[in-house]
Amino acid sequence: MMKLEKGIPIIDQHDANGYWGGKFGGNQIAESLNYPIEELTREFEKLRNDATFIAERDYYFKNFVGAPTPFIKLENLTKHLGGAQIYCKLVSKATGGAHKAYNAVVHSLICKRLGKTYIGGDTGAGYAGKMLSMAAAKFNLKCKIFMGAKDVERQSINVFSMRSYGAEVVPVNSGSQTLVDAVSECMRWWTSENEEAHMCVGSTVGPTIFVKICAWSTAQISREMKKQVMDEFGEVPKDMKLINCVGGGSSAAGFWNEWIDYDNIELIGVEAGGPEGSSKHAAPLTNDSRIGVLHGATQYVIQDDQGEIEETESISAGLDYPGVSPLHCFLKETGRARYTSASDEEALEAFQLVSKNEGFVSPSLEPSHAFAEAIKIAPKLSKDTIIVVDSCGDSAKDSKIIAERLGYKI
Amino acid sequence: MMKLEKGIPIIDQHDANGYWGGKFGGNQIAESLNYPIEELTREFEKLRNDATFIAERDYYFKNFVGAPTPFIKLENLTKHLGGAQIYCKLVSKATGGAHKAYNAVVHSLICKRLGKTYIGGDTGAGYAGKMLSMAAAKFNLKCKIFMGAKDVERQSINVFSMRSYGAEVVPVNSGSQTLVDAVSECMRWWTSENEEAHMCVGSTVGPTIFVKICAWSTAQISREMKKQVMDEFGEVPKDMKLINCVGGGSSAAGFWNEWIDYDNIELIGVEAGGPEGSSKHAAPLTNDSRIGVLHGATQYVIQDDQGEIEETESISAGLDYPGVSPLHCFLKETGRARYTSASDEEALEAFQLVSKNEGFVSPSLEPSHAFAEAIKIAPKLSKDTIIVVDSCGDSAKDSKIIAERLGYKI
Amino acid sequence: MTSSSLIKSFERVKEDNRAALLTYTVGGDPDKKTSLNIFKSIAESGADIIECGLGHGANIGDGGAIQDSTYRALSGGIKTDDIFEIIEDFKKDYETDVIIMTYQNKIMAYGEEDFIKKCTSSKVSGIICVDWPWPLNLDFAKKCKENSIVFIQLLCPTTNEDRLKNILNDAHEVVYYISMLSTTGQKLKVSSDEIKKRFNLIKKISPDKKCIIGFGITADTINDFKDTDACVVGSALCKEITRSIDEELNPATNVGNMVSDLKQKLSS
Amino acid sequence: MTSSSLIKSFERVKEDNRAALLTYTVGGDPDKKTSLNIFKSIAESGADIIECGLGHGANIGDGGAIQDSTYRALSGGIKTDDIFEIIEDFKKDYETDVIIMTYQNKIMAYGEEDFIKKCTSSKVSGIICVDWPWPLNLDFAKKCKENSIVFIQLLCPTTNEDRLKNILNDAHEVVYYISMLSTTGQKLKVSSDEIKKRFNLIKKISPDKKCIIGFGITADTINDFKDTDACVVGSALCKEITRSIDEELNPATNVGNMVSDLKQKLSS
Ligand SMILES: Cc1ncc(COP(=O)(O)O)c(C=O)c1O
Repeated sequence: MMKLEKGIPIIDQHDANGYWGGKFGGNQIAESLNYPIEELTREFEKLRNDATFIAERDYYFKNFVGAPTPFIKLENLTKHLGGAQIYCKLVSKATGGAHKAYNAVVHSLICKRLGKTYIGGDTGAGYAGKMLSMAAAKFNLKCKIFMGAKDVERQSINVFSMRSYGAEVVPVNSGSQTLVDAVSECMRWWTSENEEAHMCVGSTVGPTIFVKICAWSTAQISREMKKQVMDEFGEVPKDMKLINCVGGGSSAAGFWNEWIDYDNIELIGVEAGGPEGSSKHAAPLTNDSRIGVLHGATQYVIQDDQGEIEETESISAGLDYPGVSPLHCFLKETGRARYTSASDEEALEAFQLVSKNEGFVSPSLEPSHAFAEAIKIAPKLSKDTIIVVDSCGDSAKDSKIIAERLGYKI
Repeated sequence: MMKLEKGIPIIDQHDANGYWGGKFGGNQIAESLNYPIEELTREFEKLRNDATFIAERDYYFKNFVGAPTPFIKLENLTKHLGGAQIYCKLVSKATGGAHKAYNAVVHSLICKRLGKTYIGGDTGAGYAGKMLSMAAAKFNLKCKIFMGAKDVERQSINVFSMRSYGAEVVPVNSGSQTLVDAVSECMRWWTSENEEAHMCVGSTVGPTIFVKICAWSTAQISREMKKQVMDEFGEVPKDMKLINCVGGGSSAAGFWNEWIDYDNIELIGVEAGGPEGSSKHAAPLTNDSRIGVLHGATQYVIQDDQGEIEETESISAGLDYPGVSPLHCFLKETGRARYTSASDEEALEAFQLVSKNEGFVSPSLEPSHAFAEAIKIAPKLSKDTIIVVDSCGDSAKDSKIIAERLGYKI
Repeated sequence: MTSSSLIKSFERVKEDNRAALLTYTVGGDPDKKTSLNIFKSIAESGADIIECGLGHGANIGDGGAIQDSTYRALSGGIKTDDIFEIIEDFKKDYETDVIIMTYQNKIMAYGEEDFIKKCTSSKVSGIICVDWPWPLNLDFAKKCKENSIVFIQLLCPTTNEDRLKNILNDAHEVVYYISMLSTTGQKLKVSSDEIKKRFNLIKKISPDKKCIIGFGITADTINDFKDTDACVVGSALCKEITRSIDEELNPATNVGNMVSDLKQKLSS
Repeated sequence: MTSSSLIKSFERVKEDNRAALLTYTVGGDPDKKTSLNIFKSIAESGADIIECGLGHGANIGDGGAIQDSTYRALSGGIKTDDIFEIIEDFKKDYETDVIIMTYQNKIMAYGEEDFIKKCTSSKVSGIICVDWPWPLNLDFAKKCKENSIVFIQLLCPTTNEDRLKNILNDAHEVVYYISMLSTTGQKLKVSSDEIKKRFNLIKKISPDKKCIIGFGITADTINDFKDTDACVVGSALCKEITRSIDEELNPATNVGNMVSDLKQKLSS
């Protein structure tokens, strides 16, 4: 069985070839990407130890992203469910409405340090692309965003934002026309343009260095939260569960980062179970799918016996991805985190319950999956148990979809 | 000429009948509203001197609304315009995306103190309604929102939010089907329901007590900013201009509140000039319209010689209101603030320029009017001049409108 | 003097040992000529006093039925002067008193002095201004008084006793009791008995003032108020005008029939 | 042994004093039968070596033309075994060497050992795996070697000299030089001279290795490379298949004609 090391950041627990547990991750890339990835790896190692860079990062996290985001108790939901105490890290209050802002800022700063003036990225729900185009505008970078044509359609509000920030949005018409194809196309673009351009991968997926940069960026979430937890409870609670949705896994990786060494804290990842009755889940960890190579890294992948990616289906564009971060594959195999899934219907119900009870918390469909799990387990737990849900996205982008599903006329 | 007093909050500078400058505001209401307004007036005077209430307010401002919102320098825009230094108070980062959250929280807290469990409010752009339904959900209040049918259509994303928070949204089909009619209908509703229900007026309009509560709530903005200005500059800048859009006027009132006694600080209010070539402006102060009574208070009103409200037209639903706060009428007559207008086209251009340059700032159409004025005057000003624009709303709600106007396919 | 005319009307009704029937319709609805015919028909059908609405688009007191009437009149281009002309024409042939019911902004826009002058010249007996509460209206009320026009103060269920006394103290000969907290045209949500209790309180404080009861009264309940001074039916009539227009019938005739029926119910 | 067959092919071409012509098309595009006919037609039109794509939907190296071919094959239900069958059938009648070009996940899904076994049994001469870079591929390359299959290492313009030397040191008899940073099917964005400079560097380090040049080569530029070891044309052929299908022409014939033309240009 794979083992986690204590006292070492999880992003650094890979081997020389970039594999976590000797198995997940790596750099299965075309030779054309070898040089830029080596360059980026070198540069990142330098920057993460550079106090000026860290100060710059923290300045933008604070003043632009709006860190720290609130940590609040959901009194009404707790009362309604009548079990564990439910807290929420309101990451959706980060500028732009999701955790993706952290990674986007870091990549944009790296891009400038690399002396490049052009940045490209993939996006599913549109948040990664929105935040990247935001940051690109701020840092004067030319920006190109790849997005599945189906996602362009269903997440049009975020597309609007990207365009207004001056980014070129490229709808990707191949395959399932969702995130998986957007990432492929983005990597193809970078294969051609890597001499002039930098690439930002929108989640903790892709070649090892991209997994590392992204998780290093979102780790800010748990740094913030650790302080907030101490302020609230005066100590690390004995019985605490951290629930996060997992698509690529960047939000969960960041939400858990500081807590991995605390064995008493349960980490629960919730994947997209898709529509009830459908078998097209975007839940590679929950369903023990086969290990394969996707987007340059080894991981659990929803695929058929031919190694072809299978189409997944989820109401939440952000979780609609057939692979999953090597970090989560590693956390699963080591037994440190537990993974489960919630269906479209459960997520929708959770969205309603949380919105109606809490008002100020209006989770997008991705974190609604995490809330669905909290709603499932909370009633059976004791009042001494603390559940913290990462509400990592704001529902505005999903208004069309949710309204349609719930029959609101809008 | 009317005179402002120093050292007294502007909201308290009215006479015994509720008139500022002996002329603007008042309680021109049906007898059926006399009792609830007296009750509310009494209760508010008690609460604003009640430390427990203030602590509660501040708790929710901080933890739910997310105060303080950032105060940032717009480096790129400043460079681009090449004159005054442009700063921005990013009030759009308040939960829900606009300043309306402050008033909504305060009214909900008051509603509870009054022992009522039902709250109703008007909304134009949908923000006042969204925030009120958010707060109502949090505080377990039944909630009803009145919104012009035209606004329901053009601000559908906010309608979605209200419904998801469990509020009943009532489309108002009378008159111009915009805010003016929504307020009328809301006041009619309250006339019937005031024994059980509390009313929140969404801006600094309506009978005096509503003007006061709203401005007292949004004053939080300038309290936050004063500290931020001192942190940034170490002193109150010699030459500072505060630019804010003005529809009803709650945002500007809050943004300026703490600065009114500083004579060297210029206060500039920007009204909606409507489409170029149209004369249906929603700009009563800019155009010196006639004084009249609207929604229970005396003010400048866009009206014809019969006293009938004239239809106004603005790309921004939130500014599309024929009246304006008595506070602003007073500030205009005393000469303390200067009022001007920006056209739809200027606002749209400002939106683009700001978004493309700054990324993290994506003003909705209302504050885009304020930015338009900043863009107009900044190039002619010296580098020692500080312009602060209140970016009091986030563009997400306007995505449909802007995309259509700019020809983005979304 | 018009003022004494209004009071005389009330006295005449009193002598008949019944309550006065007031009607409310919007002046100029659906147009000048029809509106005049409606007033004539109302008068001929036995209404004691006619309330003529000078509608305001951005009002905050009208229910749906009256809003519809107001909308029709305004979108037909009716101006304040048109309303005065209708009343003036009406008064050429009829004795029935006419009260104008309006909103403050209509008076402001016309000019207070001019408005009163015009009331006098077109023989308006009284003014109700829905959104001009006591004591803000005292100056204007005084000017009315000086011109022999009754300014009718409003009272309601939540007007506390102190305020009630003060208003009644300042009031002219006639006051108006809003029977319930609501806009016009809502279902009566308090019992007739409760209304009469408040009515009696008002009469106890000011036995000499005539008190009109309004809001929510229809053919179904009007008989409950036969022992009071006066009551108003409005929304029901406005709805009848709307129905008549929709079905291409004669509004004047239909409204007249309705008034006859109300009058009978009130007197029986 | 197949391996020696591939090397013999190169030697034969060398004796002719020309560069080898390699073609790249996707196996199974648009279906098994047509694909086999295309390979036959290519062989008969003078191609020296056939690269057969074992397409992968979520690849990150293919340009649009090859993606279209891959999509056609996959959505026609083509499986890895079908590709092997096509090659096996082809090899029954033709001597022309066949190289499989694919992505790592296809091999993983099939199983590394099984994949190599199947290559042997269906007479595949070599394997190119686009997303399995040196040194991660060394184990697999070794297994290929043990089964007399040439595992073809890839090099590119940004492979620095150290890495170049190391890769060449580990490489089998044949390597592949990606002429420019791009996906397949892009316009040649570096000059032919620059490409040949890098080619010469590779040959200087490893004079004995055959070096295939690929990416961006079309009928317009192919003649520039006549003095090299070999060059590949791919996207142009895939596009021709697409065009033929769209216009309901015979893809095998058209691709064959194109190959003849390329061969002539490369040899002239
Ligand atoms: C709000 C939100 N949550 C979660 C995700 C899933 O990404 P990840 O699993 O990397 O956090 C997305 C992706 O777009 C997202 O927008």
